[in-house]
Amino acid sequence: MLASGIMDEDAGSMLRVLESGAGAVVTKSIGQVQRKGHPNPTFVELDCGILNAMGLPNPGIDEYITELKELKKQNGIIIGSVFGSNAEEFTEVAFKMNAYVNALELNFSCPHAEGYGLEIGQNPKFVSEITSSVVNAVSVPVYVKLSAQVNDIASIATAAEEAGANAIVAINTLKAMSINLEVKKPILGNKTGGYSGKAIKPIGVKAVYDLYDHLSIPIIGVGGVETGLDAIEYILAGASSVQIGTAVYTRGIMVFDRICKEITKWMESHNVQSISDLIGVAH
Amino acid sequence: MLASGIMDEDAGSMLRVLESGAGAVVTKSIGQVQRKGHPNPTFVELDCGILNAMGLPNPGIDEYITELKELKKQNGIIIGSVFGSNAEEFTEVAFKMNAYVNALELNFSCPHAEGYGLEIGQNPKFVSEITSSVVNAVSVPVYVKLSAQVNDIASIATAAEEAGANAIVAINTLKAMSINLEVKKPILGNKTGGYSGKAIKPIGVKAVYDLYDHLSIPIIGVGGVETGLDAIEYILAGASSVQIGTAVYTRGIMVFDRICKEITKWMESHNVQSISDLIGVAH
Amino acid sequence: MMDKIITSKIIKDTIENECVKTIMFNHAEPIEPGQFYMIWIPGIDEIPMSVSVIQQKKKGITFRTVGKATKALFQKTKNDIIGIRGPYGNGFSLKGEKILFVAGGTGIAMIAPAVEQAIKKNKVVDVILGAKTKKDLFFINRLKQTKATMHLSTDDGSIGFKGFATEKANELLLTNSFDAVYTCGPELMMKKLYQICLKSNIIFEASLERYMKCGVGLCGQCVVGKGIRVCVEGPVFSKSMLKDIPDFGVFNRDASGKKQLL
Amino acid sequence: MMDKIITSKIIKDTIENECVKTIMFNHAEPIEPGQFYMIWIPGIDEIPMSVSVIQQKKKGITFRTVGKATKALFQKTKNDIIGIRGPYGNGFSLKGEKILFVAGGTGIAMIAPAVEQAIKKNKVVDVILGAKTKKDLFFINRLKQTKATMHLSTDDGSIGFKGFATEKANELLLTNSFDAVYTCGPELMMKKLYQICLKSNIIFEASLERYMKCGVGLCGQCVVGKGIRVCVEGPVFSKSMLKDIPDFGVFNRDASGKKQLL
Ligand SMILES: Cc1cc2nc3c(=O)[nH]c(=O)nc-3n(C[C@H](O)[C@H](O)[C@H](O)COP(=O)(O)OP(=O)(O)OC[C@H]3O[C@@H](n4cnc5c(N)ncnc54)[C@H](O)[C@@H]3O)c2cc1C
Ligand SMILES: Cc1cc2nc3c(=O)[nH]c(=O)nc-3n(C[C@H](O)[C@H](O)[C@H](O)COP(=O)(O)OP(=O)(O)OC[C@H]3O[C@@H](n4cnc5c(N)ncnc54)[C@H](O)[C@@H]3O)c2cc1C
Ligand SMILES: Cc1cc2nc3c(=O)[nH]c(=O)nc-3n(C[C@H](O)[C@H](O)[C@H](O)COP(=O)(O)O)c2cc1C
Ligand SMILES: Cc1cc2nc3c(=O)[nH]c(=O)nc-3n(C[C@H](O)[C@H](O)[C@H](O)COP(=O)(O)O)c2cc1C
Ligand code: FES
Ligand code: FES
Repeated sequence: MLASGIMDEDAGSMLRVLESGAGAVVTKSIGQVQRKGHPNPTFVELDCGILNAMGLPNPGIDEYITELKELKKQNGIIIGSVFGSNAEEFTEVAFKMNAYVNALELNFSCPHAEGYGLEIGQNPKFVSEITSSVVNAVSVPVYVKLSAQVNDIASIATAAEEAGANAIVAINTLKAMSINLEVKKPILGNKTGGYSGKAIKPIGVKAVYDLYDHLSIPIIGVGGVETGLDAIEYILAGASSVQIGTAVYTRGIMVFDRICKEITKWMESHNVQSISDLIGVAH
Repeated sequence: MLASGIMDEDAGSMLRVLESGAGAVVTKSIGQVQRKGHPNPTFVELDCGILNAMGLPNPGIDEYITELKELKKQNGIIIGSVFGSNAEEFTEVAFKMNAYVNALELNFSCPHAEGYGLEIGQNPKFVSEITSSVVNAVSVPVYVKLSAQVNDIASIATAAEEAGANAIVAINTLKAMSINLEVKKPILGNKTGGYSGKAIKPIGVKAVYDLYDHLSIPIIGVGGVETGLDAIEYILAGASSVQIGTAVYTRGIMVFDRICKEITKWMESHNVQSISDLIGVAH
Repeated sequence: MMDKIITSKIIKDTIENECVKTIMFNHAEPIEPGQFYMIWIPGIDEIPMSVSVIQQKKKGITFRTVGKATKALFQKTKNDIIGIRGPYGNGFSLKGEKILFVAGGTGIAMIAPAVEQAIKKNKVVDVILGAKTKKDLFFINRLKQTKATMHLSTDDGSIGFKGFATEKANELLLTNSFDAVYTCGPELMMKKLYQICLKSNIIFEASLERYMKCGVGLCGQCVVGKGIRVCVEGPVFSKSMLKDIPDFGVFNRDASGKKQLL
Repeated sequence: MMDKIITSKIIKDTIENECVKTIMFNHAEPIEPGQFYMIWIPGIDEIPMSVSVIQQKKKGITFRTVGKATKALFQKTKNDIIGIRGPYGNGFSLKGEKILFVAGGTGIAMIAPAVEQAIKKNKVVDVILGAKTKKDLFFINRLKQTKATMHLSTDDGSIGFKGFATEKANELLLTNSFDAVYTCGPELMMKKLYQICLKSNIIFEASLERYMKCGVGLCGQCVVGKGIRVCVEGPVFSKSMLKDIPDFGVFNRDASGKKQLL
């Protein structure tokens, strides 16, 4: 499954990703109105991952609908990612998306946009309020995407589950920074950004493992999945499926197909009939 | 400066580290009574760092005093790390250490010991209460060591500062897990552990950068410092000094001397007279 | 992964005309004409810039001041620090023996090293440098030093052919038998050329510009057509690729992802 | 960093005596006699184990059941999975031409491949295998196949020399001129041998055991003397190193770091 924010600004990109073997795509996080996002640099390569501070750029839901309409003509599972600063904003965007998507993902975890994402997603009360407002307004399943940089991810997820969320997506990028020594300044235009890729996998696996102990709804694992083996690790921890972001960069756009093949190969050599036989087995 | 938990179980080790070029050593975190720690495996090598779940093993403060007494005979800056589950425990251990150390470090951030460390360190109220209790009981400076896996590290640090802390140490390891695919179980004896090394540097730098904006007391940077350049990045972010843990593994015990030389070389080639000219320059 | 920003001192800066400057820096990594760097102007922005000068250990970029980033870059002089990552994207194939290059405006910057490389490969080369007016042109002397046949073209006729570069190109295409046309310039100009070249079997490649953020094919900012990333699969596209890019000459997207008509 | 746990199926398990077992697994990494692995018994523990069988692609460990981990390991048979990381630490130097090995108890496990290697290097080798009683001994047949001169020693005299291995060693040292003594066994036995060897210029190396956690020199659990890490600078220590280890034969530390007298 393609993670939010990667190659999902327009219908064409998402189609290409679906054709590259992704089972589903999550759209870029979309808000009520157009947002330019943060100034460049918005992308920094690090030793064990990448740093981004896109800043939730998006053309606004009304404009984005035209992309979704075009997508809708094709077959493919589309999950619409939504951000906002309060229940009203979330609900409006979610409601507008509802007709064009197979599920919605509420972004409670972007670490580098003031007033959005993580700033809301640290508070179980907000998460609960917004989730139930959206759940009441839409007909498709609602996923809630959480960060691992909170006091207690399990209690926030529980709040979301109780508010009617149909799945939890974990994790988003982690708050991080890279300073250039020659210039003696942070590189990112926004100074601080979100850390993803290989480096964050152990943190994501731990988050999923914890969530599995506390939830009865499915968990979608994200964070540093680069190979089929990484995906299986998440599944053993308790994920029902995984999303892939940074690996589109490290392994190319064919990563979806490659990971699927790697999973199949592993399952064959380990006599596993069905992925579902692996979910949560590490507990 | 040697980070807590690395080569600091006994006087001999700490002496060796001091002779290897460390400006100061932090002891292993010490509690009221003896603790065996978690079962092995307590150490797992990962792609971009390591995972540990030592579980705060220590012989108890009364026994550990004999090590500190032996250390005291030599010259060297010793910082005594303390853990506990409440103000009373912290204060008792801190008080007993006071005579033998140059400063105390309160561990509010160990992510893998139930009832200790991070479980307390997420709550500004506890941090404040414990810090002022210790500050009132001892004569040496008191440092507070925080985690980056909290809602808002700056507000916790501010609570510590207001309670009389003389410096903030950031960050500790991050909650993480590694699952073995053949065995289909978490590798660590304690299942979950703390993630350190190269991978966590961008997260530590970001934490220090944030703290520098909010505090007037010095910040000591920890997390993924492997080279002199890493140390300088932390210093530009706002650290007055850095601690080194995992790099003792990746670069050997001479890492302290090597990093000092790397810093000096960089300063020479960049015409920097004094490290203090670099502190916080990235802001 | 070789995409870390390398900070480098500017080793030389040359003013080409009122608004165009060339900046040279040390960069040993090989690069093809048509490929580009992401250039970090610390504290300001990071923008894509084609390579305009290719030497063994040194590389150069040439740019026109259009907004905040390029203005700030224009102020930079020797010993100032910029950040460089790349090279990114693909270059011109330089197939064919008799080649026509058509450069419009700032497109001259990236056509210049392509011309030099074609000459080095013993191709027969014609170059059209087009601009609004004489003082917008640059690299004329540099290209005169090559064996390429030069054609200048200005909208106002202040030097060379009076009219659009596409008209000049059409004229040359009618009177010569070129194997290939390589172009960089305003997209509508390139679209016109493309339409001319569609009629024959001639090789045609155009270098597209789109707003770029990551430069490495991850963020999806620069995509055209069905998920074609200008930063990875481009910026140079052949005739057959352009057929699958309905956006070509029609619209691009701003930083928010919103379509803007050209 | 080559310290990741490699999980491997047990390819062969051999019961050496009532409490001693050898387990073989695929592991291509070269290892010297004296070096050790950290062996993960999933769900139970991870413990240090010296290499006892060294082949090109396969390696083996031989252990006595003493507690939870070794008991669980004893239960494991062919096709069960264990985790392996290492090799760690150093090996015996095997300097000298006429060598005496003294193995006490489980120390036989790691002395065996050292004997084989010394023989391969054409050394003249004497080996003392010591134990409380006959049925505690193992690897006798394996070592008989080498050209080493074997001396068995049991406290109760149930086979070979009756008495401590140190007494047998002293006897041999008085009547022969060895260049070197290499030993592994109970620390007090090794301490005694060390004291005997201190009196002459003979090469002496002993393999120490300390509680281990990381195995890579990070956690400080296994240190002796002034920060000497048995897992990195050891487990084999020479006479001159042992001089700087006041702990030798006196105390070790439990998992909490607390000193325990031997
Ligand atoms: C592959 C590629 C190669 C290029 N090579 C050259 C070159 O060799 N010489 C040259 O002068 N120019 C080149 N450009 C264009 C150059 O990147 C823009 O002129 C520059 O980014 C303008 O920035 P600004 O802040 O000065 O202007 P702004 O006022 O910010 O914008 C002016 C125009 O530049 C575009 N622009 C701004 N930021 C970006 C960005 N990050 N990515 C793409 N477009 C952007 C805007 O969309 C707008 O149309 C190239 C562009 C691309 C995509
Ligand atoms: C470098 C080295 C090489 C060794 N090689 C061998 C060998 O080849 N064959 C063999 O039979 N034994 C060997 N041992 C000893 C072996 O590691 C212990 O017997 C084993 O760990 C006991 O574990 P247990 O759970 O069965 O016993 P427990 O009941 O847990 O403990 C029994 C004894 O084993 C020690 N022990 C337990 N865990 C560890 C640990 N993690 N590290 C070190 N000691 C521990 C305890 O201190 C105690 O003294 C070696 C030890 C070291 C340090
Ligand atoms: C360039 C980029 C943009 C992203 N944009 C979004 C976004 O808009 N919404 C969101 O929920 N997550 C966003 N993310 C986070 C990813 O969806 C994902 O949670 C994170 O990158 C971890 O997965 P990975 O390690 O596979 O990349 C973005 C990540 C990257 C790298
Ligand atoms: C093996 C090990 C043991 C540790 N024990 C402690 C401890 O007892 N108390 C503490 O405050 N931090 C402890 N830490 C955390 C380190 O002090 C440090 O904060 C962390 O490892 C990040 O720094 P690094 O990346 O340089 O290792 C331990 C870390 C490791 C790797
Ligand atoms: S600029 Fe990000 S995909 Fe091209
Ligand atoms: S076992 Fe950790 S230092 Fe030796």
